[in-house]
Amino acid sequence: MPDTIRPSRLASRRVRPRGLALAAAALALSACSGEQAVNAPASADAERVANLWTGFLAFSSFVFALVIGLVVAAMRTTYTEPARPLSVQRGWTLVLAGGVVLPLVAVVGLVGSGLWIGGVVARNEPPPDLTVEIAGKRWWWEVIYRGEDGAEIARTANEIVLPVGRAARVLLTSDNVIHSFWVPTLQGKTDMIPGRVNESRLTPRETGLYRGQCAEFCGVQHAYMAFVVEVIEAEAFDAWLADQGRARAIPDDPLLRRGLAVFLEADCGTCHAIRGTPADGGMGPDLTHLAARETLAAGTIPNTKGHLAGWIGDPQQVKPGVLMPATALRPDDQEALLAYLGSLE
Amino acid sequence: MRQFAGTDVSGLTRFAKQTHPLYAGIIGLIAIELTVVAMLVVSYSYLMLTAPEWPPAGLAPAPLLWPSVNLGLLLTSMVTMRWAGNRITAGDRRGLILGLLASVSLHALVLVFRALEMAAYEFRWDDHAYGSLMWTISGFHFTHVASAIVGTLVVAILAVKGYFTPERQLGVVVDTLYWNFVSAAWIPFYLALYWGPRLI
Amino acid sequence: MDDDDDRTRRYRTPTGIMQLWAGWALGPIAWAIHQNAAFWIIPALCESGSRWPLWLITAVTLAVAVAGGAISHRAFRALGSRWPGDEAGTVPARSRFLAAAGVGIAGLSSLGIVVESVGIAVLDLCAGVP
Amino acid sequence: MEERREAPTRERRSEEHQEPLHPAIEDDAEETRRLTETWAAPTGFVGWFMPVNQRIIGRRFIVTAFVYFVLAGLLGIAMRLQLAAPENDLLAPEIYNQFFTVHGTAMMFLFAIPVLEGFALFVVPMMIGTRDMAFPRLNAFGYYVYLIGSGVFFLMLLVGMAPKAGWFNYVPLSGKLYEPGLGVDIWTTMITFIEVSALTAAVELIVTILKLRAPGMTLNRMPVFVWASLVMAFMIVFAMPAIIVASSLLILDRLVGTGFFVPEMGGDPLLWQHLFWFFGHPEVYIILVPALGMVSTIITTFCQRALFGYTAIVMSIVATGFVSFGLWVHHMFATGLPHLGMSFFMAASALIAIPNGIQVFCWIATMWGSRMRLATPMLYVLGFFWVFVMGGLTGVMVASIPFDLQVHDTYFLVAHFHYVLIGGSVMPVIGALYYWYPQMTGRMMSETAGKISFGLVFVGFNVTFFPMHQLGLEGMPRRVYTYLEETGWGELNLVATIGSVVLAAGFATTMVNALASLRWGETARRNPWGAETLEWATESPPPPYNQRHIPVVKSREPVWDWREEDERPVVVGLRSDRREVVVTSMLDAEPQAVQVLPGPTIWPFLSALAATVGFIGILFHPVFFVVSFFLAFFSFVGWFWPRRPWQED
Repeated sequence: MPDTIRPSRLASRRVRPRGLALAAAALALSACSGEQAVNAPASADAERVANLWTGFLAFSSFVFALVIGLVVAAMRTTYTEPARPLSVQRGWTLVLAGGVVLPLVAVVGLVGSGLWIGGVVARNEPPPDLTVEIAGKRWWWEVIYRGEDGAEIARTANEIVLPVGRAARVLLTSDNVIHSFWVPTLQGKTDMIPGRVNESRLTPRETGLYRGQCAEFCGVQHAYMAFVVEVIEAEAFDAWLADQGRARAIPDDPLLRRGLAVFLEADCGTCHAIRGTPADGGMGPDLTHLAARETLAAGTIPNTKGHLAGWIGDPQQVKPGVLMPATALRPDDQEALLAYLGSLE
Repeated sequence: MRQFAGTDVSGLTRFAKQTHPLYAGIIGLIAIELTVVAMLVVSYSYLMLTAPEWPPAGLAPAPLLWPSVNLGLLLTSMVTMRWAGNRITAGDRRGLILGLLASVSLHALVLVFRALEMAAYEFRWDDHAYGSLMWTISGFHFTHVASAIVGTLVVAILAVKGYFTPERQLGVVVDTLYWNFVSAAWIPFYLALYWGPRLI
Repeated sequence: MDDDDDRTRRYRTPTGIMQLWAGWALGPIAWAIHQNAAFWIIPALCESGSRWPLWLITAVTLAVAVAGGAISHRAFRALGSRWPGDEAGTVPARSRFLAAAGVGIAGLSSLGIVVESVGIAVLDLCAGVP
Repeated sequence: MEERREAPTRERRSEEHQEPLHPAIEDDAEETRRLTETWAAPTGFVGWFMPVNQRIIGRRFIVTAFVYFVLAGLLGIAMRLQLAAPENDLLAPEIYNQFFTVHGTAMMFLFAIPVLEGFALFVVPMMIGTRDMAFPRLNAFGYYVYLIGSGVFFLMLLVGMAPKAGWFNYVPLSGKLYEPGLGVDIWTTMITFIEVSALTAAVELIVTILKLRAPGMTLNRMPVFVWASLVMAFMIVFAMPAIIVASSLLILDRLVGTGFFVPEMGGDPLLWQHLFWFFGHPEVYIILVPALGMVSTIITTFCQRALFGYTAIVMSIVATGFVSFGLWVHHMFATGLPHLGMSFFMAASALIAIPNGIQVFCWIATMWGSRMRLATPMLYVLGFFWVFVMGGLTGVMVASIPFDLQVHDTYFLVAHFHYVLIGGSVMPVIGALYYWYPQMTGRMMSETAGKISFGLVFVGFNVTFFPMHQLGLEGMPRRVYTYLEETGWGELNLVATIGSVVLAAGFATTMVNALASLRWGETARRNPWGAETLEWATESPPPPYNQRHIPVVKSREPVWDWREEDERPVVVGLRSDRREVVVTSMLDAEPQAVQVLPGPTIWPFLSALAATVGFIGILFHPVFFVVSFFLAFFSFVGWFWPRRPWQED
């Protein structure tokens, strides 16, 4: 199964009470078609486009074969027979049929299907059950869940958890360069442009893990600016969202306490926030529920203790050009920090 | 292969005016510059129409007086240029020189007024997009007026040296063509920059 | 009809020549106006909720494009409706050529306006308006 | 029936204009010598900066452009090697981003436009039977500006300071904040240089084509390649100013802190995209249209037939030119514009299929049942059919808004536009190189090497770019320097990389062939391909004045006329002691006047230097704007100062 994100990671991670095991199993079954592929749709919108592609492919194959066949037929006298030009009448029939009627059929089909499907997709229906604001950062994704009144419910990064079968309104912004939000299995792309708020709609109809990636060149680490959309059952989602809104208490366990102290002493809190602690930086991802995430560094490496240690120690090694500075720690400090970060479920 | 005379051109003029390729070439140059003018006006209108407030809060639309005076001067200079052309066609070298210098003076006056006006702007180009546009478009036109002046001065020097004759006046003809473009280019800018914010 | 006769002589005059270019110029200009005007006014129309200005633009520009084609076509008819070759006569041949190409260009432009306006009928006026 | 005139078999025409036996003209050797002297280009080191003859300038454009083709191609190979395996670290991201920025910029601005301009400058004046461009000095100026602009731009790569925001330079990524070095500054100024060069060439081509055609070459007798060059030139005139304005606004944003594209200051990043693509889409057709003209030329010659549907083909070319200005928003479908508004551009983009369909089927009708000569130029044209049709079909697909939102900025798009640009433009250009090489050098290129080259290019191209369609559908975005192994994109990328090496070998074969044939190529006979247009109505290579006499034309295929009639009418009455050409009327090419062209001079080169001082200088200090203004002014005065003595006229 070549097209999945890190299958080893899925197998090794702890099962959380959110139907994720089911998702992983479903993923394993569908993995051969790939989870970042246009023609493995997991939403009605994406399926419409996948069908559009099938139609395009069939029609284009026909036209291509026709034109190449005609060129070959035109050449048949080159080797064997005497020159035998088309009569003027037949020539014009050919030009009109192939050069006007055939393209016209294509135009009608293309514009018709484009208006129909494009119209359905752009109408943004059904009305949304939930609003997620996603901000493109360099080079990661900030994800903010908002209530009906627009107030923030929870803030996370690089992982978008959605309830299956419900429509999520996605508000796309950027305060730096232009990014483009794209989950091929769920929806076409929409740009995130400084100074405006663009809107997209995700209505997944199957649980599972879907990979998305930035589709607009956004600088040195455009390549590793990915994210995961995790679609789970609606009840599990509500629980998850409530959990995500929760802040952190200062831990009692001495090791964890020390970890937090290391975190603050190393100035991690200048860029990262852990709600409930003095760390309230906004430059980097919010880490309040770091340990519950699949991946680190915007979908680049699996969220394991070893990878996390490597990432903190030398981010440039993992993701050259990343804005996070390297942090050298004594082994015991590092152990404490990793333990603390590992506790941020 | 046998060759025979299909057409004899020895009698054709070597002093073509409107039919000369250079005349068409200057029209081509004007077409390019007109597209630039159009793009600047489009950029201005685009930002004006998408902005919540134009000009930005606290600013009044730029005063109309000097730009309007300049418009009058620029349009008048087109008339004096035309008069200069007519004079040389009539063989009046002195008239040509006079007409050229009159036109140059009018444009020079425009430069002075523009400079005073821009100095009085109460915003800089790096304050906001409105300021950027005002300065850039004004500077663009300013440079063009300056180029038209120096170019026409060279034509005037040639006229003093007696280069131009009723027959040999292509230089005057194409210089007038470009002159007219530079002068008339102020019209779209004037309308966009000074009337746009008032009408929107 | 390879030489100048009464029917082709007018296509040496400025008026006649302008008629030959009518399809070349009016068709694309009308199309450009349709596309741009309709594109840029949509946000304003979304606010007012009315789409008749779009239909007005379509009707006017389509009329201009078709008129351009019709003028070219009339010239083509006046020149004998023959498909242009590169026969010897200078003015008739180039006039037929310009007129025929003008009909084609104006035809494509008109088709462009028509195909574009299908969306006006079926799409949501406000979809995607920021 | 009139349509018979376009019947594929060429009939001998009844020419009522055929004068009864004019006295033959015998060429006076002394007169020919004087003509050679008048039109000769200066030699020596300083002389290199002085010639203004159209064939010399055209050849320089072509040679320089191919140098950049090779260099930018090598960057492409480097990128393919980096992508051959997942998580590869051959190229660091900073380097990779510079490479793809320079690859795209160089292929578009430094190769494609100049090479097509170069062919147009080289071929068009000869094709229309005149002796030079209308403004020879401007022509030379255009070349120096191009040479300096492209050279400085490419040097930036060697010192590791090349821009890395992509050839499209979207703001804010290309703003000072995110791209602080000199890279983007140099990009904007040097792009303006190359645009100026393109614009000068365009104005010259327009004026030359409209005013200097051989007597009798009415608009409907112009060779299709001349029509294509004319349309290209008009498109340049109306498209390039948009990018000049855009890049000027960008450089102001970067240098003096204006706010055209800064949302906090009331600007808008989308303004850049509108301006850029208003230029950028016509740009693609600027590259495509003259190549389609080359295809028409090659098909006519190698099938030995008049083109079927000349009027329809010209109409299609012109319509393509117009429509290309109404497509720019289809590059911006994902930016959140009103959906209804975007649907207009979907419709317009789909309609481009009609004029292109007409052309393709006119060519098929021309080729139908002919005894085609399968020499290398024709092979490249046959390859063009395969590649261009496929690129056109995917092009129509991406016109569809919902489909485009999925494949936009993915490898599907990379595949699509390489199919269109390499298939639609580069393959005809290589064919044209083989075709016109005898007129450039007096020798033929090796046919054997040509056929090998075609085989490698055709196979290599399809192996490289066909898999990219699938990669795009599997979700691989563009402009990524690497990808994770789990994405599963590794195998197809490896295939593409292998293909790119084959493709490069194919192009290299042609380049080596062109160089080797300079020395060892077979000497060209007069009109070696048996073509019908006027550039072949003289020796190979032509003398400095192109044709001993400017011919008088009576049909679309004058050379074939003369072959049948064994005599030809020519223009007499041009002086041989100065550079005189006939000016004819726009529509009917009736002689109107005689233009006296200026001779060789160094002033255009000095003007180009003055412009360079200004444009590079303002990156460091604004005073250079004024300095350069006056330097350029003085060089222009030197350039245009009338020849002495004036009485000579």
